[in-house]
Amino acid sequence: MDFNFTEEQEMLKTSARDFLEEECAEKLIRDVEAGDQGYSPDLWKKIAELGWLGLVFPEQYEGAGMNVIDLAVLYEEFGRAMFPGPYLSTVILGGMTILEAGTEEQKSEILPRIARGEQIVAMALTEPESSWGMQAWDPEGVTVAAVADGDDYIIDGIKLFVHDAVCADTFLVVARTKSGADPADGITLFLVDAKSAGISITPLRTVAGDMQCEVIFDKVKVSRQNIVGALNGGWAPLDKSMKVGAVMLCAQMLGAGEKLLELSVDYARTRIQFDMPIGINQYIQEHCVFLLRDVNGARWSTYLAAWKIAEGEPCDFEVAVAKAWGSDAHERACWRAHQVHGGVGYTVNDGVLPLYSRRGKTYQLYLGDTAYHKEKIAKELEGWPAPQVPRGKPLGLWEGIPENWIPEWWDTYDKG
Amino acid sequence: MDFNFTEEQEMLKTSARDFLEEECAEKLIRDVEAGDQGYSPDLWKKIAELGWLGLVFPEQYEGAGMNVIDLAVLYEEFGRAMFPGPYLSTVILGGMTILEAGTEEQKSEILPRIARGEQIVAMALTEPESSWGMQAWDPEGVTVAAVADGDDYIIDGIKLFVHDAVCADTFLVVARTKSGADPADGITLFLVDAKSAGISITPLRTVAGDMQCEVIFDKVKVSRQNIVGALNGGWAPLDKSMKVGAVMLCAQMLGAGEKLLELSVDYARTRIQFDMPIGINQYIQEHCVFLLRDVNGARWSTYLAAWKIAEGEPCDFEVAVAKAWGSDAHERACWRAHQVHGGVGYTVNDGVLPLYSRRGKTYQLYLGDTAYHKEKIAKELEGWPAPQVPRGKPLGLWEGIPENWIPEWWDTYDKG
Amino acid sequence: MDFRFTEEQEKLRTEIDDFFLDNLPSDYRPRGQRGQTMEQYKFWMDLQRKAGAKGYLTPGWSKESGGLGLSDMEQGVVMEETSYWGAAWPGSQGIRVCGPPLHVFGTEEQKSKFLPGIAKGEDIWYQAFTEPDAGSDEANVSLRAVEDGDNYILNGQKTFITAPGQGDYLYTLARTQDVTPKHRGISLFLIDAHSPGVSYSALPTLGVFTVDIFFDNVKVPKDRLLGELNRGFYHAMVTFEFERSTTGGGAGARRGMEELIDFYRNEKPNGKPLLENPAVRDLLADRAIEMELVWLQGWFAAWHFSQRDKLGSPPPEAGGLHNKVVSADRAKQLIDAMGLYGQLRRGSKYCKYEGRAAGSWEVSRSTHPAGTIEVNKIVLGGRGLGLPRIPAKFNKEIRAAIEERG
Amino acid sequence: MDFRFTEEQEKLRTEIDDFFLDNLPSDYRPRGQRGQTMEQYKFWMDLQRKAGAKGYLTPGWSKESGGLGLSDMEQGVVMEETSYWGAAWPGSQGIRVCGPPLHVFGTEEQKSKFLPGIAKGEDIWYQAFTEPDAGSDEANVSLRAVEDGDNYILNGQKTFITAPGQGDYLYTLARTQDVTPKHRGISLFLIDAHSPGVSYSALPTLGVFTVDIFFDNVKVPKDRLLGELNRGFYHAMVTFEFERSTTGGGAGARRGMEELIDFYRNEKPNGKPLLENPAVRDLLADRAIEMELVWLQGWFAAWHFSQRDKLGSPPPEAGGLHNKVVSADRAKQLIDAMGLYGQLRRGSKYCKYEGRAAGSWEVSRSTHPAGTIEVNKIVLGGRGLGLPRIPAKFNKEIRAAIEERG
Repeated sequence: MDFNFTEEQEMLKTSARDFLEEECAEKLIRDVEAGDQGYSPDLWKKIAELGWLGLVFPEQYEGAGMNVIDLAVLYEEFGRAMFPGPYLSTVILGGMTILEAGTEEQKSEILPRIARGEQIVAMALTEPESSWGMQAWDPEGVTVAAVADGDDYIIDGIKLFVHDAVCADTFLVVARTKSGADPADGITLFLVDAKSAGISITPLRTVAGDMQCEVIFDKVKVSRQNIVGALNGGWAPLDKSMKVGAVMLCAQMLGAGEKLLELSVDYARTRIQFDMPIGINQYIQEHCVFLLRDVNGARWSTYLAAWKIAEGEPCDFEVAVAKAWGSDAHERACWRAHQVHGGVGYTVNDGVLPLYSRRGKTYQLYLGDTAYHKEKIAKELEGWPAPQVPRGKPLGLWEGIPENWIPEWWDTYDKG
Repeated sequence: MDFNFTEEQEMLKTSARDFLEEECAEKLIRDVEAGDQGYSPDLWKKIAELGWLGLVFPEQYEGAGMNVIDLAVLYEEFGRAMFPGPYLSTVILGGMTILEAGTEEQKSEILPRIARGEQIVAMALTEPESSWGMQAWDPEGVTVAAVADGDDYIIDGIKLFVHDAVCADTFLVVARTKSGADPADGITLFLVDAKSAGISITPLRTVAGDMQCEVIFDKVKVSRQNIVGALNGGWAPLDKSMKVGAVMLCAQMLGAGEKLLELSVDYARTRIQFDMPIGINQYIQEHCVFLLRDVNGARWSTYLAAWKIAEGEPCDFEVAVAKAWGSDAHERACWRAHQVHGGVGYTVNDGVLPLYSRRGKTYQLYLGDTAYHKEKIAKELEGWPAPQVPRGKPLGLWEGIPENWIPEWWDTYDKG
Repeated sequence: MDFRFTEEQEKLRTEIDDFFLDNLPSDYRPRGQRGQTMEQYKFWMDLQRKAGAKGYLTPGWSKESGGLGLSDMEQGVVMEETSYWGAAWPGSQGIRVCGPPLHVFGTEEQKSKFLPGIAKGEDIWYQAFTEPDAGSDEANVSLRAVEDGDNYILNGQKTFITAPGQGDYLYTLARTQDVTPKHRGISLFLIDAHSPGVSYSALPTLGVFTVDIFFDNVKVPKDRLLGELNRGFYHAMVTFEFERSTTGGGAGARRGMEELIDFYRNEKPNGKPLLENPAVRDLLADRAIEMELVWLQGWFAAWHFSQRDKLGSPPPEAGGLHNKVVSADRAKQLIDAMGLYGQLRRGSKYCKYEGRAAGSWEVSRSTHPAGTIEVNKIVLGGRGLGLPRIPAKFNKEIRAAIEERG
Repeated sequence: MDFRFTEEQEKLRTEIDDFFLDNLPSDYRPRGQRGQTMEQYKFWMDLQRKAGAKGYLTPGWSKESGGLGLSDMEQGVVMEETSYWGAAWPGSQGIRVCGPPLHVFGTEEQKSKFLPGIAKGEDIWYQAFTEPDAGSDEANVSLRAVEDGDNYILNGQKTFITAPGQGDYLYTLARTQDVTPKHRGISLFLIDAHSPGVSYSALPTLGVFTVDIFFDNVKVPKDRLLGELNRGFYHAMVTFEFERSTTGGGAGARRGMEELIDFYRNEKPNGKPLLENPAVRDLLADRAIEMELVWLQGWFAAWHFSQRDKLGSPPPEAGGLHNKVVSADRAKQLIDAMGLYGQLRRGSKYCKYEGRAAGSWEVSRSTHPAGTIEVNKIVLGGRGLGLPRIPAKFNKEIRAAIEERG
């Protein structure tokens, strides 16, 4: 057991914080929100130069060869800085899926372009029916079909809540190519050029102010060569990337939560009302104390999940725990920070609090909310073995013993 | 609208409080709990003399002819004093059901005996399967059959969680005499002499320390004359009494809650720690404030439900609201009172707090817990009509208006 | 005990209900000053004038003041129906907040000048109390009013002032004396909103639309002082009493319930009405319970107030606090039960239930209007339950000790 | 970062696990000192001695003291497995609470006299700190120790003293000097439980079994003073540090989860396993999350402690507080999901899951052991987060002002 970050991780953290404080200030975030691209091309170029876009790609694809724990360190800073942009879409759901399942050709063509900041990918999974809830992130929810047509496939249907669709060069479309008893069997991933005929994109207005879209695929033709992974076998690699994505959302919430805690404690200590710092009130202290709890709980559950992924160990339980806790904890953390700040966080334009709060809603919902991941946890628990039975002879000591208040040894004890 | 209690009600309240403070002190409650009858015959006789056992019966049956609101006033005091005994079983579930549906002969024989304290009735409804949850208090849960056998019926099966079975002279057994699409159709109520052959009773050990039992009916013979109400039509009158019972449990929780609030505020003001009354702590104040909320919410929802019953108006919604809120609020109130009292409420034998807390669990579960009554509320809401549509011409003013932060009038306002 | 309304009250209820049924368009949606269009605003101003002409805005005020002279309980009925229909009166603050103390403390001249404009729905008032350093600490007013001949000259700032429409008058607390305790040097002024030197800037919040108001040598005639000089804080307390009591909450919640149930009934993902979803049923039941309790406690308060000569001041009541505390939970339940759709704002493609899930969630972030949850709890624990608190006289000393300690 | 245990640690874990697998009966149920029968008590005393003989009770203590001389992290492994098996050591307080400060402050004589008895599982200690007026306010000790030749004479009372078995020694705070601030006049004593003048009475609580202890001219030799005279309160703080840190919580919760899942899997009302019930799944998921977090934070704390020379004191941590706060919710979920069966006590006919739903619900009424929730919050806000608090020196004055006001 070792809870230390490596020196490299510490360096990444520090340099990311410094860079983002400078380059990703509140104004930029608000400008991106007000704009229609969902990201800042300028900032995107800068982080490409820093090597962040290729952070987890192997060096042969112009990456830095770092792992998912390192990525989580970066994401913590993304969360703190509310970094806007298609990183999760492009690098994780796009790039890491291609890295996992793509052909050598796909990898060597696309990954370096992603790393250089020259290609943006958006993953299109969720659909109108599935967006209501539990099936959004499960293969059951995928009904948009891709039908073979010679060397091509024709994709037809609507994908909803597609992040970063407007700025994407390429869609990674999750489509159904076969139906059967196992819903995961029959899902195929297609790389679709965003400029293909038949694609139309409508941004949705979300409370987070991020860039989620409706993408209509109207008989869009895509070459068989653009399949990522096996025909009908797309779910497994996608699921793997989505798990990484979920953990990165946790890291993002962790970073945001840390900042909210700092802001709240600072405000509690310095804001004067009734001639006293408001932090003198236990009602205010309580918010800070529980903020601490919510943030602390998020930290190691996030890094444990990241570590499990990095080690290639089974991680379903850990990812679900991290995202289930992280999402709820972040919701509470935002609320508590608002309560500490009273009217200050109540304004729309002034201060970062409402921004954190609104962004938080996307982090919570994206790739599965608390209810979704709690059900995943319950599924894991179903598989737990029965408790171990000791090997000693049965003694009959614990059968039908009534629940008395006073232990029997008391009767024989010398009570003076 | 009038929230006043009548003069009679105020008198009943005062005299009940005085009487119970004297006659139903902590020692008696603990003695009853330690005993094996579940009540105090002496106290039972005294309240018969006070006329409380016939309170809601008409004068012709030696009753006082008072109504359900008056009964709630008495029950509030029962709750405050933690009055133990088979009142709900005997007078409400037994007596009021007979009053509602019994023959004139049954009424004139039994009701005066109840009023005089000479007959104790226990209602046997819940069964092993239904006791798990939602069907406990619904006709679906009734499977114990009564089969016709000449002029008799033979009842065979197990009833569980039968309150006050050990001291009962008579059981009001809820049995199935017909199966069909409507589970309520086919339920018949039987008055069964507790000394009938084939009945065996085993008290269960509950956290409340009250007297709930398993009652096995092993081919128990009961005369057709002992049916209360119509054959197959027993559910309706029973349901009516159970609603009264549920509201009385609410009143009981209200009275207990009022006492818990008093105890807590008093303790917060007088207990000194760190040279200060502990009530100086906002953490302690908060408990008191929410106790106030829980008790206040219980008051008028209880009396509204009682009033609806007394007026003979539809009351399903109001009863469910009162019991759903009341049960949860009481659970919270007990917990908060414990928190205020710290270690004091933690002891088993000393002080009334653990007693209130444990008794509370029965009040919460009996005749439907919060989840049960919330589902009843949801059922009622399903039946709500669509919102009224105004008669004015459509103006198209509210269609697709985006959610902007700044109203348009602001543009034309003279901002100085 | 009687939970029935009188026949007259029921008749009045029908009358008010008919007023709204006749005057609201069939496609009416009862919500939202936020993001109001000009057309919506004008609609409400028109309807407000119509209601004012009938005395429905201020049913409890005397006929001379533009009201109907109704009793407390009947006022409650009018308020209840008005809330049911979610009438977004731009003049709401004049009606509910400024009017009552004007009745109590105003001169005859002030009353005849100001009350009819409020009652008729012509004038819009802002209650301008909050300042950057006088939020919860309402007595820490530093907007300064200095005597100057027949006028007071005001300098300073107000903030977070709810602006439900184009304001005509400001109901304002200003400091007229430097004194300890601070609340003994504050006075109330009735100020023309467009007096020279008054200026505004937008301060939109997650909830209602609010503004900053700046006072730069604003001249206010002495006859615009309300009540006694330096007694303004105490007068204003009367305002708070009114602001915090209502019979409308339950009815407003009822209309919201009806609409929500209707939405859940008709929205059928995968062919199954959302109304069958257990999380939805749970949410609805919770809201129904709270609606019922708000309704009961609102009427209990109104009834108690109507009997104030006999019953005195009302017992402490924490229902409002409870609802504030659970509002975040309810908003979360609502948005959670909508899956990914929950995050969509009104006006977005695919937005469900008019984006109210996202809207109410966002508003629930902050529960400070009419006092934060924390201040509510402090007031209830202290004034309500008589629990001890640290006398304010120690504050300065304690603060010094804390600062010394670092 | 590495969440893996070393091979040696895994070997140690297996060794401990085997100890329990071999020595526990197959019908073992890992719970409950409450209502313990004599047979159960004797079983635990025997097993405690067996574990003590192997050094498993105090793995971190030196071999001379009866331990294994293991590192902090390895101690954590032993504690984890011990907790997994829910070992109800009657000597737990000696092991966890009294032993550590004895190591730090004891004389060589004291150490060699007392430590082996604890380590071998022979002696049972009570930590006797709490008094009727010294609960949260731990410094308000009034058990009085007066010097008398070679002895101290003790008079007074302790209360709520957890008694997991037949006590041999008392680890006690007593007042040796009247002084302000109060915590500067308190000393620690190691007292024979059966000294003349010591008497006990039962004080069973909703949670553990506790006792009152009365001191009537109890003579305690001077060599039974632990550490410095009048420094006992500060020495005891070390005890609190130990008492409040653990790696066992997660593992104990894990065994509980396994048993609970097993129960839900096998109980099938109406033919459907309870494990499919949504409320049950919700409860299990909540508990699983908390179990995982407790496990992680327990190990983080152990790791941080093991690196204390490099890392200094640990960052503030509110996980324990969180678990206290939610314990009432979890207990409520558990009892609620059992319908009417939830209320049945252990030993009752029809009782399910050994009555643990009722048992844990009852215990959850009160969360005061190791400090109430309120005190936890105060400590975390103040010492943890550095938020301001009212300096204690004002308390008396404030109290006087409150009392004057009435």
